[in-house]
Amino acid sequence: MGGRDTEIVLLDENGIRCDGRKVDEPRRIMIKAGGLKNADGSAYIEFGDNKILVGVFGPRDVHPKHMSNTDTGILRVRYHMEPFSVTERKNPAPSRREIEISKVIKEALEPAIMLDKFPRTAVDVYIEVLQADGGTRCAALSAASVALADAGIPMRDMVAACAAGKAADTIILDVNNEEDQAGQADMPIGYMPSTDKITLLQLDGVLTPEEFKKCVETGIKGCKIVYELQKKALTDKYFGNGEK
Amino acid sequence: MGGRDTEIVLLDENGIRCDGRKVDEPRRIMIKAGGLKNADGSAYIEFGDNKILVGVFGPRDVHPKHMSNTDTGILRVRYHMEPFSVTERKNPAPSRREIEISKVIKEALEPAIMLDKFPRTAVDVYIEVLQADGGTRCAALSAASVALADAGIPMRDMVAACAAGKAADTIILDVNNEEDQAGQADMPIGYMPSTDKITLLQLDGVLTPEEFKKCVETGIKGCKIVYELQKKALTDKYFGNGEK
Amino acid sequence: MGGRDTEIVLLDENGIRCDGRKVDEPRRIMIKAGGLKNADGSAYIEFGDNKILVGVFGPRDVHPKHMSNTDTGILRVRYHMEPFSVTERKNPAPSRREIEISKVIKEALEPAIMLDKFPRTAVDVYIEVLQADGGTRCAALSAASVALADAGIPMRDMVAACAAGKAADTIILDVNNEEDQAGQADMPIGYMPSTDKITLLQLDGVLTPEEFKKCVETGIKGCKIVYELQKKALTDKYFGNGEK
Amino acid sequence: MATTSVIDELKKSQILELLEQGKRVDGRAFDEPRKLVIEPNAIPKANGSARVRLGDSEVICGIKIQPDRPFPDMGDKGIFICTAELLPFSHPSVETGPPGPDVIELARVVDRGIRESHMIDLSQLVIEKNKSVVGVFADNVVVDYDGNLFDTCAYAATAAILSSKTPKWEMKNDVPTLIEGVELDIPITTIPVSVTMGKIGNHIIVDPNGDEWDSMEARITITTDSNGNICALQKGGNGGFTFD
Amino acid sequence: MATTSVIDELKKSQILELLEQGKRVDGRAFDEPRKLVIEPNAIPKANGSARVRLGDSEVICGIKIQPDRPFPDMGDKGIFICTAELLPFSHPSVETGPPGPDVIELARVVDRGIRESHMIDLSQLVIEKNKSVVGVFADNVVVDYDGNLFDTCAYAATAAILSSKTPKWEMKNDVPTLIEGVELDIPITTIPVSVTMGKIGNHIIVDPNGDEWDSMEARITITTDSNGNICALQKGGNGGFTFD
Amino acid sequence: MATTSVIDELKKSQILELLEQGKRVDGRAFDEPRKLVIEPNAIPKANGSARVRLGDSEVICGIKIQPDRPFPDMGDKGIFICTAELLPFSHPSVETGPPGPDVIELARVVDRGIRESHMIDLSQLVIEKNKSVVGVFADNVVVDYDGNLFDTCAYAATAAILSSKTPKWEMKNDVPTLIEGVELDIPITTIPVSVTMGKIGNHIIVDPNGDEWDSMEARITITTDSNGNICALQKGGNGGFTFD
Repeated sequence: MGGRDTEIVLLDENGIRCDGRKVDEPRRIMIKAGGLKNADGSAYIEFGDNKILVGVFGPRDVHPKHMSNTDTGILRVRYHMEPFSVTERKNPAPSRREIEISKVIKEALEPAIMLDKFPRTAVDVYIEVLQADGGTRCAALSAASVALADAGIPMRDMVAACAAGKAADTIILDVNNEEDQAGQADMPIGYMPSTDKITLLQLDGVLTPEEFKKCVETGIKGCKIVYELQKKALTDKYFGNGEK
Repeated sequence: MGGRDTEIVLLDENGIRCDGRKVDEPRRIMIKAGGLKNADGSAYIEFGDNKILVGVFGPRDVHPKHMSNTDTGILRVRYHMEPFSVTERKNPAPSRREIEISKVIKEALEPAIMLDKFPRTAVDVYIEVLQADGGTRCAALSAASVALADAGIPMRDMVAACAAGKAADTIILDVNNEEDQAGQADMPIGYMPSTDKITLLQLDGVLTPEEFKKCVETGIKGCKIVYELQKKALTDKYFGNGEK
Repeated sequence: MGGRDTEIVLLDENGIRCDGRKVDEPRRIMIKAGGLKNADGSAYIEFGDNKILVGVFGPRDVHPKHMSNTDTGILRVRYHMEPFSVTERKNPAPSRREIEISKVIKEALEPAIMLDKFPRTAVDVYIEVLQADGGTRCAALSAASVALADAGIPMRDMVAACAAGKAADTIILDVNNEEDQAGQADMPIGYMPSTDKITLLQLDGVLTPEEFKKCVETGIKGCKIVYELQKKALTDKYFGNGEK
Repeated sequence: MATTSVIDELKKSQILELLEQGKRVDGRAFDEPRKLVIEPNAIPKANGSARVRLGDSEVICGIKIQPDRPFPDMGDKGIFICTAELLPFSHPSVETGPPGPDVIELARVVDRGIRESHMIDLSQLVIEKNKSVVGVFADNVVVDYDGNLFDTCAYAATAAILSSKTPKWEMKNDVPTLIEGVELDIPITTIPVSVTMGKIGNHIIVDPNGDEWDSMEARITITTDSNGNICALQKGGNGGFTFD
Repeated sequence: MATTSVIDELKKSQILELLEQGKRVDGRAFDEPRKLVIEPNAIPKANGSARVRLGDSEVICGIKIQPDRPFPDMGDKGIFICTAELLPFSHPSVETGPPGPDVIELARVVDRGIRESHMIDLSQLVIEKNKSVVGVFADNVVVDYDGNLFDTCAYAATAAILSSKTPKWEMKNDVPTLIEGVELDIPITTIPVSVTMGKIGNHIIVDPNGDEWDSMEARITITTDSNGNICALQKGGNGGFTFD
Repeated sequence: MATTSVIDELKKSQILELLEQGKRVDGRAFDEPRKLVIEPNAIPKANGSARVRLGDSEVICGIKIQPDRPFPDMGDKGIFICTAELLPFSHPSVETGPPGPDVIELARVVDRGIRESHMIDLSQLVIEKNKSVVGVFADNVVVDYDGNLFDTCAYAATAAILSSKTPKWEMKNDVPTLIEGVELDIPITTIPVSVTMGKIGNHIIVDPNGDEWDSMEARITITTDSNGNICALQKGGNGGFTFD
């Protein structure tokens, strides 16, 4: 939320955003289940200009052993950006931001996974951001859910994620990079439609309580759009491309 | 011992030091036993403008196991400064200076502790310097002894510590920060009064053999002053404030 | 291969190199077996202005245990340069270059060592470059072979090493520092004479296939010179100085 | 924090049982925070500081203010950085070493709460645009742990900032130079307030203490500014929230 | 890579048995590489990029180009740096954390192949001599592992460099300043080609796949330039080669 | 150091028994140091160096002299930094990796002995006040360990400094520039001498060898300057000293 002076018109007189979208329109989304050869499950997502690969291993043995839990399986998540994924080359070592996002995504996935079905073992989710364009954590979380399903991990539901936010005093769906930099608020949401549960929720920026409510509702609408694409990705892989 | 040119008069014609003290007068000292909720024992010391908290855990199990000793308990000491404790903000990572002081304090405490009474276990002493003003290691060592006693660790005696030094060609007690920077020598001493044993002794700066002897004697006098305050801190906690 | 403009005449009209050598002449080489008190075996080499110490421990137990192999012994090699060994003071932490050279030397030594004779244990080779002058890896490898023999490690043969290269459009033996900086190619070779096996081979710089062949042949000649000096070093130590 | 502490299942079910009866373990109402004690200027030699106790959780925040280079593309803004550390005596389960994901998240959530509220007007902390700005470092150290460090650290950092005076620098010969004897107020625009709620079963409780913290399925931290607007929010924990 | 994978001794002997009959496990001729697929510009927002598949090994290389300080004594040359990372989903045996010796060697061999061929004319990448030069960073990430990463990474880096456009900078007030709207070709002098061969028993095979890689005694990577000259070479593995 | 070596209790009691009879294990008198051999200029390409043997302890110290930025508030002084490293072949118990507390203390004690004696007149090592000064780096590497590294390193560093010549730099265009062909003496004011004594039982012995070192309860290192003044002192070990 730099709130910096900027020449960009975030919303024009016709309610059209700087990248041509309407206020409640997400960016172009493409989700593909599978793709990696060696992972137990995988997924690839393009969300606007975000390009993210997710690979899953597990359930598998935990090393060192004392980190395993006899009562339940454990979930481990690494969110990582490639050096070439952002404008200024990123140092390969994990940043504090990456460590926090790894934790937030892990805690957003845990309510969806039946960890008690595989005690003593671990499921590893590896998220690699190849190209970043604002909203990587939502795109990553959505792809991770598909990769987990592709790996056959028992789940209650998939988590679908999308951000809502505020720019030019308007609540908008799926904040892009310019809107994140020059806008007023960004609120990533992770959501399980079948149980109506929010599993990821963050907010940076200033909202009145009314705007906050509208923002959550808008975000959940976005999550439902993503959810359909997640299901389609799995259907395409496992039952052929039914849309052709 | 910068020995830098300075405008400060370290000792005036009446034998009064830059902070108003006489040559054999320590700074204001306040020691309190206890205070921390979660530690097994603790102490707080104000020594001049030094403010130091010490917490003790143990005897407790050692992880990893192979670091324990079947014949004796082990003592572990960490001396650490807060980022805001010094003039220029300190990097939070432990410096070489902090590692050396941790070792020196550990070796100054060991002769006082009956480590053979708790084989296979460890006692951990955590020293946190909240505000530093010259002479932190002596203040820390004195507070650590009180915290160990507060934790009920079996001890032969407490170690009391105070520095002596040389400034304006005079042997002085309890070197303050200005005297350390502009003075001629600083000699921290740790001392067990009941056995007349010196357990910490360092010197930076130049002394003749005669000055050296006088310096040690002066420092031991300071240790004895500190020792009375250590005992008072424990008496105040365990038998009520008898001075009221 | 900086290929930088330079005033140095690498080869004069009489075929004499910048340090007075002929094209097929190595620098002054001195190898000594033994020398260290605490190592199980050791060697010291001076190769031109290179000065390198090697110490060997083993076969000895491996910690942690799970790194050992029940079928074979393991070889571990550390190549390390002292801070004062090069023109600009070197940071003491191991560089990527040192890590790669450690691996290359390890793999050059392994074919020579009968690792299956000491299962579950490890042999450690520690290489310390005291003064560097171009060609440290060959000098280090040659000295390491002698140190291993001195430690009584069962070996098929010693590995002898020497570089060949190209400067002033000529194939030369034992590239020195100036020739490495201003020359056209450098090719370090490690060689086991008894089995005619090349165990180390690298090349930086541009060679035609014919030059490549000649370069290898030239390097092997150098290795054979070094090999005689390796044997002499061991003979001198174990059977007295036969040349006196 | 204290994620390593394994709470007794019994205690957990007791807490839940009480909540079902409308009661909390320490007798508070569900929406009742613990007693808050703020001691400003606890570290007089820092530029600002506060010692804050929220129930039995205790945090000291010290502020250091010093010239720094601006971030790229942010040459017209001062710098604000907030850190957090659990001192090793704050709980038996705390380990020394670099901060783990829990502590990194804690620091980043507290940082964002203050940053996104625009509490400090960073545009007034510029010494020379694009060259030198004022950096405000708020370092939180946790002295005692009993749950809900998010709010305890947020209150400590906020109170420490409010207590701060900043020195003044001017550029001389391209170097930021201290103007002696001048002390300015920090430019404050609003006072953010952080409130953390935990979810146990279907119950939402404000300001969970240590035992409650270990029993929570999820938590949410909401920061509001002086106008009652929401300026930052973070969901945590491995459970989900329903929105209403 | 994948040094941690223990290949079944059975598979190893099967591979060897087949080789004795003149056959490879996947039906290729001994001198036949696997199918190579190159997708340039896979990461459009990077300055250059390529996604390369060699059989089932897959690598993405992204190029970032930005101003940098020249190396000491190299003030008239731009900078080229090549890295490699095995993404954790590329193989079950890959571990996160700093790169081990295998990956460091991989990166350095790929780097040298390109550097020693003089593929990029670094003398044209100078903004102001001795003060500021252009840095070209080629970061390889391994997406899927099935042997022979040396060639896969080399092809990815080479293709990514060939696809690159570089921004233009000029010195203004001693600072390298981007000239908007200008995009230049990278100065290319030659195209290096890397070929890696493995030795199993007495058989030399080109482009070993994952199973063959685990069975090799030694390998050799040879890089040639557009004129057919050899410009870099690296022997690896714990076996030896005979020269012929 | 070799703190990890567990000395046989038998050896310990033998040493003590002999001391009771007025004898040391190697036949020396209590106040008799071992034979000292100093080889100056052992590393001719360094700016100064010495190889020192004290009994069977052996240390090489190399000096590198190069321009550096002055420390804050010390703009009128050159820089002196002394390090120490135990090479892994110096004793079977030495482990590679970052230095532990023992080695950090060793380096800092040797550093202070030289620094506090004012051996090098740092005020003469200024290139331009507050901008650029001369840095003198004394790196000690331990080649063989047999006790008392404090004195061995101190002698090596002192001899290496005495053997040093320093290049000359002048500021040109704000950059320290080497003046070719000029070599100056280092400005020396005094020669510090370090003496280390160990306490075993009630016996004080000078220059303890390795076995004695492992049996000591406490040690003291005293550095005196050419005038016989004491300029640095450090007590170590987990025992106490009585003052007399």
